[in-house]
Amino acid sequence: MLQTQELQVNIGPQHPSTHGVFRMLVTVDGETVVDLKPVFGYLHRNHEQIAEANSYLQNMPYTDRLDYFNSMANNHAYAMAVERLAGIEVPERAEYIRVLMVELTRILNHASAVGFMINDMGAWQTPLAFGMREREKILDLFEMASGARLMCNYFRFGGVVRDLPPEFIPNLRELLRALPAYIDELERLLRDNEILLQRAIGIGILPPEVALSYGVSGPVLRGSGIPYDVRKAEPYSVYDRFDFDVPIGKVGDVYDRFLVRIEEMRQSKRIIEQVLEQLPDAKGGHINPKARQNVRPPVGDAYARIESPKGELGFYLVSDGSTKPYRYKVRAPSFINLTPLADMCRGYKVADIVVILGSIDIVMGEVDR
Amino acid sequence: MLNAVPLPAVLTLAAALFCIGLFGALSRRNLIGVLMGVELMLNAVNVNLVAFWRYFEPRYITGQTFAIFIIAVAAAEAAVGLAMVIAVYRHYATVNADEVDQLRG
Amino acid sequence: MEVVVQMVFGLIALFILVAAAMVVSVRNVIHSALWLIACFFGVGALYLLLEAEFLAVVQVLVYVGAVSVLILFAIMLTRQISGEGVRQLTSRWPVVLVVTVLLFATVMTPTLINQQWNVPPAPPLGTPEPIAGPAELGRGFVNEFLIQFQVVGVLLTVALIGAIVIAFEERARRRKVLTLAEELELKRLRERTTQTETPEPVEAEPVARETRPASEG
Amino acid sequence: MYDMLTALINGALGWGWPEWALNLLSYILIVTIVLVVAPLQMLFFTYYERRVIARMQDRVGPNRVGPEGIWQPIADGVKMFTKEDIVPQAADRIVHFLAPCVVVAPTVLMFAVVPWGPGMVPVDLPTGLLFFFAISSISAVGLMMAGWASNNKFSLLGAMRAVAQMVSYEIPAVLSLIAIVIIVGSLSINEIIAYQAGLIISNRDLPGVPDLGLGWFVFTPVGFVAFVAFFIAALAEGERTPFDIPEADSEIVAGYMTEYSGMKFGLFYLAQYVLNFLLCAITAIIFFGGWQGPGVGWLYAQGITPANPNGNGLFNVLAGILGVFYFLLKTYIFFFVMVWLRGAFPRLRIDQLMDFGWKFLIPWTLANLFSAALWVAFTRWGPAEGMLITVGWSPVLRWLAAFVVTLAINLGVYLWLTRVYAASQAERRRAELEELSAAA
Amino acid sequence: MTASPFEIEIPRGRVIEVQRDDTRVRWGGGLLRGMAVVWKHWKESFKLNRSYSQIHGTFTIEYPEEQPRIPEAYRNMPILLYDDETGHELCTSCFQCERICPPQVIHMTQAKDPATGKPVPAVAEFIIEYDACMSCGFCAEVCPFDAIKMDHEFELSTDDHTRLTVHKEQLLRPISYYAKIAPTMWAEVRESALKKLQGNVRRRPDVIGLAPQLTEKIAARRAELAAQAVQAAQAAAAAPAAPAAAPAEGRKLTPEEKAAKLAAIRAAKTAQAGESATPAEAAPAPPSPAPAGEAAPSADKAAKLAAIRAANAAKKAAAGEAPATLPVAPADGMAGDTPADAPPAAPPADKAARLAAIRAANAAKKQQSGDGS
Repeated sequence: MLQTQELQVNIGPQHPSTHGVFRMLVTVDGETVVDLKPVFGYLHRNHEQIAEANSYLQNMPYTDRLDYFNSMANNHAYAMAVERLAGIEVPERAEYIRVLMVELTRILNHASAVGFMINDMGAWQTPLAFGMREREKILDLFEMASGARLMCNYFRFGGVVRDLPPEFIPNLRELLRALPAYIDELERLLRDNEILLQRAIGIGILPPEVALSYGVSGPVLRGSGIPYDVRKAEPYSVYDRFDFDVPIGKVGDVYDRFLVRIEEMRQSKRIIEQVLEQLPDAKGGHINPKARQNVRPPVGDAYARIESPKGELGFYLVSDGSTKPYRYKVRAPSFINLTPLADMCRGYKVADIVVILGSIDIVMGEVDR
Repeated sequence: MLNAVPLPAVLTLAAALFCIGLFGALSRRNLIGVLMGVELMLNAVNVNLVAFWRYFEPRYITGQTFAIFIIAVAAAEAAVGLAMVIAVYRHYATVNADEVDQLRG
Repeated sequence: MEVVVQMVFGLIALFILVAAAMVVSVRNVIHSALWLIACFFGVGALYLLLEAEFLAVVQVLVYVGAVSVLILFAIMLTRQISGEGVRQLTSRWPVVLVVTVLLFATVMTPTLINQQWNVPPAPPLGTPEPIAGPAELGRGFVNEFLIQFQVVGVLLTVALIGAIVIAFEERARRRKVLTLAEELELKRLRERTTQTETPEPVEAEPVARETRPASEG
Repeated sequence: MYDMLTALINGALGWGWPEWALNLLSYILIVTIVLVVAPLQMLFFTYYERRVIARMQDRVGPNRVGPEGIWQPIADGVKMFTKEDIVPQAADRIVHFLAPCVVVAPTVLMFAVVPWGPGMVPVDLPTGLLFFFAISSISAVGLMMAGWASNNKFSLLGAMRAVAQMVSYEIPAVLSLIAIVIIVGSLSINEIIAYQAGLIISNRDLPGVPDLGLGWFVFTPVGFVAFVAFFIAALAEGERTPFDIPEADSEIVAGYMTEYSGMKFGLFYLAQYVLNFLLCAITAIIFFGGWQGPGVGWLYAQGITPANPNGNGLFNVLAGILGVFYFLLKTYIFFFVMVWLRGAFPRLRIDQLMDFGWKFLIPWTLANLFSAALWVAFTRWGPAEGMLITVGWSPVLRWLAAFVVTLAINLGVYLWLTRVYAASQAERRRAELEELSAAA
Repeated sequence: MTASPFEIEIPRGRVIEVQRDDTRVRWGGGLLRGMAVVWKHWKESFKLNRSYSQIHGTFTIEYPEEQPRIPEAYRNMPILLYDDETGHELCTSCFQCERICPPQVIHMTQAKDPATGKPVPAVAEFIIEYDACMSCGFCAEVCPFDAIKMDHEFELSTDDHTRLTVHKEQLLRPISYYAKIAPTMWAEVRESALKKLQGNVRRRPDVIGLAPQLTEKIAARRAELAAQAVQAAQAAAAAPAAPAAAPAEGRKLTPEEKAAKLAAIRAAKTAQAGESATPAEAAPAPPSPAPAGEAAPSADKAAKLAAIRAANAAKKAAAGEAPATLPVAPADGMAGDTPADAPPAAPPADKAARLAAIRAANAAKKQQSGDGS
């Protein structure tokens, strides 16, 4: 507070609130952040290089490991990229199931992202526990369908692994019945909380121009007031058949991002309800994935992007005609959303860094790849 | 206490404390060290006051009252003194008294 | 009982003096401050021995709880902590030492000559039961020592304000790190002024760099 | 307590010991009890907190070690003891070693003035409350030592935060207690408890109220405001959640405890929980009557007291049991509230904490101090003190007038302060913007 | 900020701005509301939360006492299946799983016919490195024979890292196990899997492709059947009209039964041949009190006993002229089919039993040849 000397503080790589092994080299003047240097790469797993040595199908489980909260969304983007490359048609029911899964992923990701952000603010796990509870139930559904909770590996080129089990839809309907009450409760716990307002309002402002120039996407971009959503801008899959709104923030601070996430959970719920209405019956639904184990796309390249819960997730594939991708590139939303961190943190207090980081909602698995 | 320890013993202690404080205040280079010496001196004064109160006028609160006043003054002195030290430090980037040798900076 | 009291007094006196000596002699300023706290404690114990209970508590509250913390804070804020290898005493310290020892001797000589240490003086007249509870002190403050009390109050207030004023860094000199939003706002304001006033060339360098103070510590 | 022990040893057991032996024995006994009780409370509190907060988060909490996990704190303690004690190489070893001791010692010392039941106070100091806070401020020095000696930036930052916070929140804490002290007219904790006999209304404020031990200060507007302010300040003193900035694990790892391990860390932990217990206890004592409760006063009146040396010792025991029960019940409820807050809220930032303390809590408690003076004036003062309005009023009317006036003042000040506080924050933002435009 | 210059057309749906109302003066009501929510949770936490529509209640599963509900599709680690009845593994070592496995943790070698050296559709060794397995389930998906499936067992923790390299013996589970953990998923593939298995079994010589932990049992069963066959042969010798000894069960012939039958027929033949020379010596084989193997309380023990007795009888018959050269005679042309050449080393007990049976047959043969010369 009083001192004017600059002090370098290392936050991370082993730190409780860096969401993995992430390091921030913070230069502080008293408690004010003067400069911040993000250092990452501690979780680098050579993902893209490994993918180029694997066959197309073999990469599917590796995409689970990118953003391990949203494996379904990662699968979707990758499957879309390969389908685009190889020209594979996806049956309608499979498309609906994919949308269903990705929207469920969005709910679970936002629930726990809000929880993690409040945790970074110093709440002792309660909002996180509440977020996790809903997440657990959705993960139970995922497990029912795909066999695994986190590393779902559910999508295949031209379909999904297997059809939804019979008990899936009734359980999902029950979950949807409880979801509004749950979101309302989360909002009641946090939205008007004076402490949260103090910590969130006016913190980590990312003005829309800057957000655009950094290429930020997802709730962070929408929090800054730009209604850009890949689902609307370039409707993929069957997203053009659903009604849903795009929530945007006003200021672009932590509070806006928080509110946008909560509102997006509601919109996702709306989409899921529409999916359940429109879901075609199983006849001629998904195709047998066994037929696709040796995809051999023609020479060419393809880019597929989806609105993952964290932002625009894209896969760029180049095929040389063999069974392995010649080039495989991930446009990871966490990574790109992380780039304006230094600018966002400058001028705020040390304690705000973790909150801003939490509000960006990163997963190091995706950042470092 | 009264029967066991003679008043001069307490006063001797106070005097010794005062002299040590004086030495510190005069000989330390560090401004904060100087302030600490002054604090010691003030404490020595307080010991004197309380001793006199106890040995001579235990029925009147005067001695204690003045001790409390001195404590208050000491607190004020510490606050202002340390604020000055910080101001000096900000200006000269040192807290050593003999390095603060410019009248204007 | 008397022997016990004498022993306790001796221990406390020794403790106070050793601690005080350490305060003025150790090199590390933090250690010096910690010794000062020990010395304050010793004085508090002495007050208890002198049956000035309230004062002892106040001593702990003010000196240990506030003043020493203030000193520690100041030391840490000024960042001259360890002091190893740095001269801690001025060059004239032998002179000072002689002067203080002489002073002490001057004070002590008459006492040493006059006082008969073995014979404790008769207790003063009246009951030795002291009265100095908080209630009596409070009454004293609002009756006979009212003016002094007010003066001390004013002094404390003035000291408080003074400390703030002295330690306060003017806004202009304080380093302000602009946040992203503020930077943009500033840029927008600048553009507006340049548009309205003169077509003077817009400085294109980043704003954050510009606001840094020129002097480097 | 000592009179009871004396009566027990010389009266009931008929040993007829000399006074000094009695004193020695009873002091040793009581010190032993305090030294045993303090860590036990800490052990219980860790378990209690974990179970309660787990329930709040839809979990179960530790329930494996022993029935319902009751031995979990013991297991934790064993773990602490057996862990390696690591001292960083660059640390100041002596200070690093002394710091936990300096932190723990005052918390145990503070037990000296806490009354557990009627007549069950280790030392009934006339300056008990002041003693409590004077001692509690010592631990700030310990924190500073810990933070500095660790030679770690996080530690130093945490220690400075901790000390800044403790020093600033001591002021509202003491100010809110002074309101009560004004009403009671004594710093002695026993006096404060004794004042709270009655039923909703203290029977000192309104003589004739039946004594059910329910005349707690919290039922008066002054007491309520003081309670809220004190509890908030106590949260900050005890580093509990909305104010647990010094050890904000998501920001500065563990604050001043970062470089401590093994039993030294355990000592910090101990100090913190014992301090929490004491803060809850002092809240219960000052605002909720401590051991006061239905039946205790009557039972104690039958027992051996300084006023009634021929009473029946059995009643002392009964009153003691009931009093301790009430006292601990209240204390645990307050700890529950602390855990509840921890379960519900994020933490503030250090500058916001300071803002809140200095710009909201201190003015509020100052206004409350004024209300307390009015309360005394209305209920107790007569024309002799210059209080001419209430001449001829019945005690009930005086009490009612005091209640209404203080309520109006406190409520008004609260609403006004929220407005002013919000406005000041908006003002600051505006000033910053203005500054920007000036710079442009 | 300012009015956004970013006009983006949104088909079907609106752009909604979130409600911030951050200018309101607050008095602490939000804090109290938050506390009320937490209180509700605390109060409700003494109930359990087990359904999808509940948002309150404890949802902890107290694990060792309470097992988690595992859906059928759950996949943890791969296992291999074998048929309960015959012990035949479904795996044909087609290498599909090894090829698809993304972390490359599946290793296998194909079994070879020991006689001809030609590969047979069975797996000799199958190793999965569980420690590196990513549980993606591709192996189970691609397996054309439904031989590899994903297990539900998740308590795999061990302090011995080497135990996570899992061999065929530990990987094999009976089909009934899988049918129990995933009934509908098994029901879907049951028909084709079993049909394919039948087809493969036909191409597998003898015990190749049998679950190793079952070879012991199966060998014992074979020995028993062989002994039965010897008895039946003797019976047939007594009453030549009797047809070749058929197994008591009327069900389809399993390979070991086939082998046993073969052995029985051979034994009968040799017995017949021997009988023509010395009928009186072959006859005194003690009539076993146990009717057929399956009635005996301890089947294989009885079988062993029977085999030994048969051997003794044959030896006794041969005792006269032929020198008692008991070591196994070199296999004749048909030996590849006889149990004597079962490639995997069987544990000593049933080896002895098998040996005894073979010796019985050999002795009978030798005697016959000796008599013939």
